[in-house]
Amino acid sequence: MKAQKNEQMVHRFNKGFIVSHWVQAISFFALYITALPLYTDFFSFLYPVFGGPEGARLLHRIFAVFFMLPFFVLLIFDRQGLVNWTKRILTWKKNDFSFFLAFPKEFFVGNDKVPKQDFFNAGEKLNSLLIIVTTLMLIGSGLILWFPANFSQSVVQWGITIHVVGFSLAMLTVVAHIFLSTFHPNSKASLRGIIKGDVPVSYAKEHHGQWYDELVEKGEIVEEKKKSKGA
Amino acid sequence: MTNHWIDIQYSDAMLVIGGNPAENHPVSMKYVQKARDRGGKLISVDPRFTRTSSKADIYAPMRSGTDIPFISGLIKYAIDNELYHKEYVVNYTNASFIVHDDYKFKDGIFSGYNEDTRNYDRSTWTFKRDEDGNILKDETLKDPRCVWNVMKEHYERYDVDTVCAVTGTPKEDFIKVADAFCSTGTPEKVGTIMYAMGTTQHTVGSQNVRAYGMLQLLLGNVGRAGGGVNAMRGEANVQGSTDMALLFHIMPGYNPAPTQSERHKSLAAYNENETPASGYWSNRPKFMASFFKAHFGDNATPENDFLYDYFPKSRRNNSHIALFEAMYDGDIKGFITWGQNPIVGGPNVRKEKAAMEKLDWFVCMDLFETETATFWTKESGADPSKINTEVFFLPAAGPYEKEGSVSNSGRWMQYRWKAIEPKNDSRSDAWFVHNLARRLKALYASENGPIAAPFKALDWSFGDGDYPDVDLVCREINGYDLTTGKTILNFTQLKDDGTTSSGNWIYSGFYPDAAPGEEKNRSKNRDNVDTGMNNYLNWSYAWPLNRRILYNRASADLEGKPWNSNNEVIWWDNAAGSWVGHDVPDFGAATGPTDPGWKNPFIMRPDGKGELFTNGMTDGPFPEHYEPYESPVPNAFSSVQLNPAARIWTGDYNDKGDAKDFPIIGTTYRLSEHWQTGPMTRNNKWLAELMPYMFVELSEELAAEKGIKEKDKVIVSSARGEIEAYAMITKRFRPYEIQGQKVHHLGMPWHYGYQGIAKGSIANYLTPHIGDANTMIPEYKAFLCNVRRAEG
Amino acid sequence: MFEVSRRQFLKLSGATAATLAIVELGFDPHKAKAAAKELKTARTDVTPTICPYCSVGCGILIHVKDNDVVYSEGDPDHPINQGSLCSKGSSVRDLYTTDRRPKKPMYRAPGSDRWEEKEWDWMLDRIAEKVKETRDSTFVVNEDGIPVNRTEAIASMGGAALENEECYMIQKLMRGLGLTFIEHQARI
Amino acid sequence: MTAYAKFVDVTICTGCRGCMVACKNWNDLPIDTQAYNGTYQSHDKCDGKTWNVLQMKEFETASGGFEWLFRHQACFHCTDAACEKVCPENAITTTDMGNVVIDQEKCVGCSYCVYNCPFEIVALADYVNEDGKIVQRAQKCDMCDSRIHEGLVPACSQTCPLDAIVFGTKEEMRKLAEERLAIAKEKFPNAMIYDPPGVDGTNMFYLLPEGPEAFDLPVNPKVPTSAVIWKDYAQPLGKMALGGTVMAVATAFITNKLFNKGHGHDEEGGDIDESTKE
Repeated sequence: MKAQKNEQMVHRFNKGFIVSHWVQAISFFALYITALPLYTDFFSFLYPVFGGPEGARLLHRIFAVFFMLPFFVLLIFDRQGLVNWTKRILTWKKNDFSFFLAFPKEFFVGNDKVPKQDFFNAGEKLNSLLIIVTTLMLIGSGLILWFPANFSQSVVQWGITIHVVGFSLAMLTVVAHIFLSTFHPNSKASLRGIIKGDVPVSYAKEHHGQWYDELVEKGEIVEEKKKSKGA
Repeated sequence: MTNHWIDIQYSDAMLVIGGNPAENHPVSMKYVQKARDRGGKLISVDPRFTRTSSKADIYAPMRSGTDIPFISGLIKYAIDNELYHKEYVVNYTNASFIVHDDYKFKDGIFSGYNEDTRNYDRSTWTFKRDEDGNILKDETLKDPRCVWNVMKEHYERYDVDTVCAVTGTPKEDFIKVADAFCSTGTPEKVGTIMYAMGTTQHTVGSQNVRAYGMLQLLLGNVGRAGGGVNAMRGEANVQGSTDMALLFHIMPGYNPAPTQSERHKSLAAYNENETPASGYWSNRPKFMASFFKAHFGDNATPENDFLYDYFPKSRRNNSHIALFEAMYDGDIKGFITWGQNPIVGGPNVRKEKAAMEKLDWFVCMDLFETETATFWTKESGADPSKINTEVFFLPAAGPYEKEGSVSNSGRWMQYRWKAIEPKNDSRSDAWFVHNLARRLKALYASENGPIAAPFKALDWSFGDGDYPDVDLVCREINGYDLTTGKTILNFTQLKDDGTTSSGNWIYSGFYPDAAPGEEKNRSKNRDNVDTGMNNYLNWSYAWPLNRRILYNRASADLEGKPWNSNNEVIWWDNAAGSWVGHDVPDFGAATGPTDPGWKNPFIMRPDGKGELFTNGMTDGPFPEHYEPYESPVPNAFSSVQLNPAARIWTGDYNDKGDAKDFPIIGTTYRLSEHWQTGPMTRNNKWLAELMPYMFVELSEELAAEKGIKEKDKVIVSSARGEIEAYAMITKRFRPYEIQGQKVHHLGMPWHYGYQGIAKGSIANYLTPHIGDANTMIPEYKAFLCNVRRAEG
Repeated sequence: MFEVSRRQFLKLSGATAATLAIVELGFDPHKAKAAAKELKTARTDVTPTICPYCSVGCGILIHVKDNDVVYSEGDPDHPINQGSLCSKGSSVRDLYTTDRRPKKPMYRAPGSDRWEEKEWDWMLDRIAEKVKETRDSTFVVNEDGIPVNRTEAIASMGGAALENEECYMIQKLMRGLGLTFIEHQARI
Repeated sequence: MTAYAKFVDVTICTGCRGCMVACKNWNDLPIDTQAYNGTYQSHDKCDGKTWNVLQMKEFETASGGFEWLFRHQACFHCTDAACEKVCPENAITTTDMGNVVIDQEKCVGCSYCVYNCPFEIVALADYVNEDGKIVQRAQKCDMCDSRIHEGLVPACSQTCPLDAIVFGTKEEMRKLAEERLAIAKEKFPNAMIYDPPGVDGTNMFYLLPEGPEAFDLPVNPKVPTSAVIWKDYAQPLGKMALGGTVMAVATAFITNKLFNKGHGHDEEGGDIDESTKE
């Protein structure tokens, strides 16, 4: 996404956060693809692509390592982003809850009456929470399945189930997340934020009103003159 | 075996003592279980709790080496409680015979003992006779000198308490065994005794067997379906190889091997001294003449005494232990083994190995490189450079890479066909012996003189092919009617005039009446239709004369009717005037109620009776308890500790251990998964996988005393040596209480050696060179030892 | 010479079972594939033998295909074992298939620490020579006026694993040579 | 379909282990010698190399008696087979005779069956695949599938000297088991038939001389709850939910195109960077 010429930009994400996001995103899909033939034998034709089941399992484990990296990347390179993110997604206010009432309409046809949102809107908060939970499920159960000898049989059995449940939930979240962040007309501008690290102030004002207000209050940006189309 | 494997199913009580069929004859348990399904009881008497014990209805522990007290206790129990089969005892045994006036027994010694030679003069172990030579009898069994009462007196000392104090058997277990087994002393019921090397490998081994025989006679269990005294033999053809006389003391068919003695100095002397006046052995001269006709062929004639003189005469004990003692002494220069591995299987291996190191040459024929084949290698602990023996290893063909017959424990002679050519460059033992004979014949062909003569006279007519013609060997064993050239019908046709031949008279009949080229080998019979009482008379051939149950006349009562209709074997058919039934009668088929021999079922005995009292043993007319050579306790029954007729070997390596240094009783045994000295099992990947390691089994109590923990390596030592093995701590071993004293025991398999896939210490480094007084079978089953944790 | 059969289901006859199986297979393509896996013993030469281990005398069938033993099993026709076998009996196939059997006759010279492979002819000649040499130098024709015709310098041991015919031949040759030290496993 | 079963009478087994050798012999299984464990038992449990293992248990009875018990352990061929349920490749199937077989050519070695077998029987082991490569594939007793489909009994059953392992229709075997139970009760008062209902019965079932605990057998084995949740709920629901989400997203995409002309930041946000599309 390119910013409009002369548009005022506001910093949203650090490099560490961005890298983490994409490492996780890419490895998630790599893991997905390498596990797909095992998840359902409709995709068994994929095995030869990975060099047989053994190849698929090896790749799955390699990608699993990348999948586990983001947390450490954040911890080392963007502790502030990590704290900011965690704090904000755990903070739920009235507007966050009313977001969901407005969301269905917003989702399908757009809705003007979405309440003012935080740095992360409630959908993103939910998305983040779901991703964290499912990631933990996948990593935890994945490690059990990787080293089953160290666990009792029933732990391994539940490991498989949790892996499957975690994956299913993660997949739903990811599909919605991708759609909303890339295809949905009302939010895809946010994509720039997770690529370049900044977003237009107008976007912030329109979609993350509370954050915008915070920024203005702190004097980090000059208040936008131009009236937004949406809000 | 008097009976056969399938017949066990008719038993009401199966006393397994000195044997472990579940482990060593597993398929026999099929018939034990069939008997149990019919209500029969399995009784396991064994020093340790075995896989057989696990299936037993009654298990009674018994200290190794105390079979005689145990069985004698049963004999006394049966007599005291009148559980014996009276009609059978009175009529079919020698219970009523009056014993010689000079027969005596006092404090462990029978009359006629010579302390210096450790031998008995058996002339008083006989019966009182009238002027005509007839044995005096009292069929009321009242005469105090009749066998019955002499026997009763002999066993008076074997009361339950004394017996249990000696055997270590809990009294209640002993009573359970006694009640269960002695319940077969009725016409309605029948019991069998199944034994093996746990019985025979003692200094009183033969008397152990005899005790079983006596008990079975008392209970009327011999000759009947589901009865008998049944030796479970350890090798596929140890029955046949014994029948074929691969033993120094016999000729094929159990004629005594001639010795350097006045008794045997000529054929006439031999026949005179070895032929009883009555009983089947009265035919001995016919068997001898026919044997020599087979051995020397046309060279043997009545005029030259069938070349009896050319037949080797032994001057000494040539048995296994004696053989190795002679080898150690340098008497033996050349040695040939045919699938035997004494460096694992012989007693006192350290000595036997030292003996082999003195050989000039050694030929070893085997399927695998055995410990014996490699006795000279570093792995064996030897220094090859110091051993000057020339060693020839001949790779032998496997059992289904050749053809021929084997005789199982039930005397069934069964044919093995050849399935495939011998592996690699191996050859059958028959091929080797045939070609060695031909080489030697060629070497001697041009020689004359007294040394060459006996060998040149040997007939060797097994075909001109590279491989011997097995069919010709079969015909020779069966024998020929030399007047017709056909094989002889059976041994009843043999003559002493040189017109018949038979290589082994007891087998005569398996290849009957066949003209040259006509095949009638009955060991190839494969008709598996039950001909009645599961005797399968048309399956294979059982010697003698295809009889499946020996002494089967005794299965019928005094009127010739079966004792019990569930248990019929043969019976007298008055109309036909002959014995008929489910088996070939082991009796004169036409011997009827009016014949004098009508009540004499034991046709091989001169008087036709089962011998409760005998002079056939070297060490006493009755079994008497003596402690094993090495024992931690004194003999409770007399002041004589060791069998007084047992031969004691002294000299190098023959140290005797005492209870101070070696307080624990050691014993050796076999496992289901291995076989004998192991070449054919420890080299077998599947069996090696099942039992990969040598171990020593011991009780939790002994382990605790010695600080031995599960899976520790331990060292077991005896006066002869020591070995290392894994400890196996188990509840299946428990200490004994013997005469108020706690006695520990341990046990180990003797299968292992340093060759093969599954390797381990050789147990026989521990065992002594001492044997049974009659058979010289070594006392493997009870010796003294100690055990400690191996360091590190 | 001999006929052998296979052990069928306990009560159901084999033919019925096979038919049943084939009929039902028709409905299940996966099963059809599995059944297409040919029975290992479908095209073997079968020879009956008797177990070489203990003395129960169980019948065994040896299955040979392409000059190799592909299976061994209890002989169902045999009245004693009726198709069954213990662990040892079940293992006889490996007596052939093992790679542990020596390849050639082997000779160890006095003082040597190794085997040398030799041909049978060489071995036979050498052994015959040793036997004759030892026999001739130790043979006793008469002792104490009794013809004894023996040598005590050669001993023969073993034979319980061999066939009756072999045992007979061995005792014949050994006694023919004058041996008295003739022993085997029955003694120990 | 007629269910066939292998009935194992543990009360009469003598522990000769003919079954173990016959199995390796028939199936050409590899050797797997284990370290010394202080007992006669050769292997701790069944695995992909050793399809049946004779368990040997020394056991002191409540009445102070002592027993040495032998249990032929092999695949139970559960009627409700957890391994079959969890196999993602449909490599595990129950045949028309009731035995559960694994097609190693379809198997991918994922181990799901290994972890979900209520009896810990299935295991991975070397397998030479179509390319001649050695790979790890799930293996276990297949009840000698090729034999029973030719009317022969399984190799272990044929070789059992005691007829402690008998093969026939499940119905016949149940009847035989009841008969044997009546006899066994005399020596073993706690004897019982072990044909666990939690897996809908098994086509290899036991007459046990003592309760299942004495043999370390699960008292009430079931298809693992986790497997039920996974296979019967999580996976179908997951697929449905995924389908629903995709449908919703697709719908939203269309509806937004049609009706959401006035919203969004297309203008401001510019084009989507193609490279970030996943």
